[in-house]
Amino acid sequence: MDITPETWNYIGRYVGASLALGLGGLGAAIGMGMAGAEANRAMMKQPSKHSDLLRTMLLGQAVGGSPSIFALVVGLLILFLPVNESTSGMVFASTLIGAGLAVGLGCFGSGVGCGFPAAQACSGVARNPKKSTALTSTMMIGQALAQSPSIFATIVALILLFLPTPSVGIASAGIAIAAGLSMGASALGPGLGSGITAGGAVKGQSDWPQSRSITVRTMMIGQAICDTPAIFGMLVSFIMLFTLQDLEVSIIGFSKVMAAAIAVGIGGIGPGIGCGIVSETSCEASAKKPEHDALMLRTMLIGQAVSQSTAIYALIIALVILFVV
Amino acid sequence: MVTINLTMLVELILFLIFLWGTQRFILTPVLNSMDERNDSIERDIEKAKDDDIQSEELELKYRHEIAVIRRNADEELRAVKQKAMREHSDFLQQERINAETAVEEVRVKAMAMMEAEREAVLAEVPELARLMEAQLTASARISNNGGSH
Amino acid sequence: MMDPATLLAVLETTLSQADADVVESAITGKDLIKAGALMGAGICMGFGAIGPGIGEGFAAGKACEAIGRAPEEAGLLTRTMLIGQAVSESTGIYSLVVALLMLFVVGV
Amino acid sequence: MEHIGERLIWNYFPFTNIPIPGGGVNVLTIFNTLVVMALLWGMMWLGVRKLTRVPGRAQVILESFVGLFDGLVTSSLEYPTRDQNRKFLPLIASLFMFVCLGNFIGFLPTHYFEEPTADINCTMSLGMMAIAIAIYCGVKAKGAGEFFGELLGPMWHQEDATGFAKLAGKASALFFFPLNVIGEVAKVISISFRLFGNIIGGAIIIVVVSTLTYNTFLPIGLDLFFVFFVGTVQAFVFTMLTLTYIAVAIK
Repeated sequence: MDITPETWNYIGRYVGASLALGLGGLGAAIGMGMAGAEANRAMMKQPSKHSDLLRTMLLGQAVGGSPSIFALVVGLLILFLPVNESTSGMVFASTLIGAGLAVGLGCFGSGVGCGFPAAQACSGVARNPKKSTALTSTMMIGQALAQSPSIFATIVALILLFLPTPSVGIASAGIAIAAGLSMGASALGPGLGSGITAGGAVKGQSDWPQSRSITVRTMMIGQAICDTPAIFGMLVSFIMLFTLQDLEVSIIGFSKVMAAAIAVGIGGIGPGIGCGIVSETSCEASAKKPEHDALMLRTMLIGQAVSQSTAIYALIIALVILFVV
Repeated sequence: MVTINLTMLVELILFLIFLWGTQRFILTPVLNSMDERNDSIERDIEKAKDDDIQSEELELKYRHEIAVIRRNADEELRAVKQKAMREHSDFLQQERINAETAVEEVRVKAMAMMEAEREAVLAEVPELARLMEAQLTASARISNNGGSH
Repeated sequence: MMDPATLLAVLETTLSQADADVVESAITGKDLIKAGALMGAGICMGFGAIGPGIGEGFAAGKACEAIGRAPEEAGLLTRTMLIGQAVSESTGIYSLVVALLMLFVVGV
Repeated sequence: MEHIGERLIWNYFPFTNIPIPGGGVNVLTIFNTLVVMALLWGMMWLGVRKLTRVPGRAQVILESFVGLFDGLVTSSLEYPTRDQNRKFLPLIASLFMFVCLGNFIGFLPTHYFEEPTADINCTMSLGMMAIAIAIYCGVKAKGAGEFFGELLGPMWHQEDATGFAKLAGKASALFFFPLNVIGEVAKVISISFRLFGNIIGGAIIIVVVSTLTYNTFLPIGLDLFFVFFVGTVQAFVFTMLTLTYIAVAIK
């Protein structure tokens, strides 16, 4: 088989764009579907509130759809980015694939995550239509914060597309894919977890609307901690992109970066979701009993910190693979 | 990036010095002052509670005295009022008796006058009857004469 | 399926197409072992971190719920939560240990 | 951006050729540690300068801070007397202050100020100190036998077991003991790398984003999120974890 640089370009464009748009769109679609299903269920129970419900659902889907828009923008860039002659070939193709992986996986998590608050807001509006404004604004804050992992992923994808990767032969192909994978996969869990947190906060607020400020504060702190695995993944991908000039130009260098990416990327999924589960229940509990909010916050922080320790082990393994071995 | 060297030991020593200094020069005086203030506030609260109890006792006493005074005053007032009422009612009684006597006199006088009038009218009645009878007889006689024609 | 010899040949072609003048030597079996150990460590830690992460999240979530119901038992519940998390973290620690073993014992 | 994550290392004593033992020192880390400590002492000195019955503004801030941590320590450790709880207050309060201001100091727009907490040496020394204090308190509260006996696993102390079951219980310590020891080491690693990873991650993101925009604008939003919000939260997490490890060890 004759593989020319031109072939590599096409492979990279098609694979990268399909990863970005396929995965990124999939997540947002699932999230929007959750919101729509909940809105339908609520409408069936209370048909008189259909206009409120429709507005809430559309707002939630519109705000929750922005990860898919990031994915669309990056996917179009991947498809139509002008070829840089100096990097054309396998390295160029793997930059495109890396960008696609980053933005696809990252936006998948945030897209699904944004569906949780939208769904809870729909059922909350059906129960208590008078408080729909406050509920909708909490939902939008939660969704905006749940999108921060996908924003990290978009930043890394844009860096991959517009900055030259270190030129170390086959290893730079590995570096590009690995940087994308570590960022994308590690943003998946935090995106989902932040979304679950926001869903819990919206549910708590719809049941106990008087403790809104405490619920929102707990939610924001919980989401900030949920983002920790994404920050680790971003750290590793930046290290790969900017500091690996002396990587071995062999299969060892390639597998080094890939192994580090798999460790920190896949390892970030579980802790992200776990942290989300912790802060979900703690948001609900602090909405229910706002007088014990300091205690709830403390317990939530300890629980989240301990459930993140596996993400930290993954970071350590990645750093050891990159710097020690 | 993740090189571990002598810095670790230096950091540990620096932090221990910081800890010692903070405890010795900052936290101990602050905690002492806070405790002192708390104790003095507690003492003040105790004192205030004592004062409160005392003032309550005094208030009770004053209230008792006021009650006694008020009761005396009430009694006096009632006595005065009763007396006044009694005088008042006596006076009213007297007046009523006087008025009734006067009314009786007037009534008796009026009755006597009425009796006299009736007597006078009754005395005039036979005279009138005789007059009317005479007139009637006369008129009957005239009609009989006229009727024979 | 490709046999290892073909795999090696394909990898070498890929390498030479990537940057012809940097590649000096062919891939040896030792290189492959080291690469496999590295990948193994990465996969081991990466996938091994999913389960404990979610599991500890469940434990802490239930503890938060319980503290929300009975705030006066917070100290006891926090300790129970930490012990439960420590136990469910052991699989994560196994992954860590196995990954470190692969990196420093197998792949040297 | 090749300098990402690198620290300035002095391998020799200044103006001499004498090498520093132990692989040199990260001079900026130590410099910034000193700066943070000096700043903290300065700020606290404003509070304790003239202690009055009716406090001024600085004294109010300091006292509310101390009172907050006093309540935190008391409700976590649950010692019966006030003085026993107060013994841990300086550690917890100064740990929080140091880590928090250490996370903030990278905000200053000169590259001589980098966060001391973005150096693994700093966080590792604090984490090791925290776990060492927790183990010391545990040994002091329970006695060395009971404390280290817990490391041998739940099946070591079986009073009613006989014969093979007892032997198996004792043999299980071969499995549990290394695991528990690794668990204790993992505590140090997780508590220190959590702080390190979050802070250096935020710092690198800010550097990369401001380089990508050619330093034309200061990423205020990113600074607010990564430096102040994440910095405060992570400092609190570090402190609370230290406190919780001590509380678990003494009970």
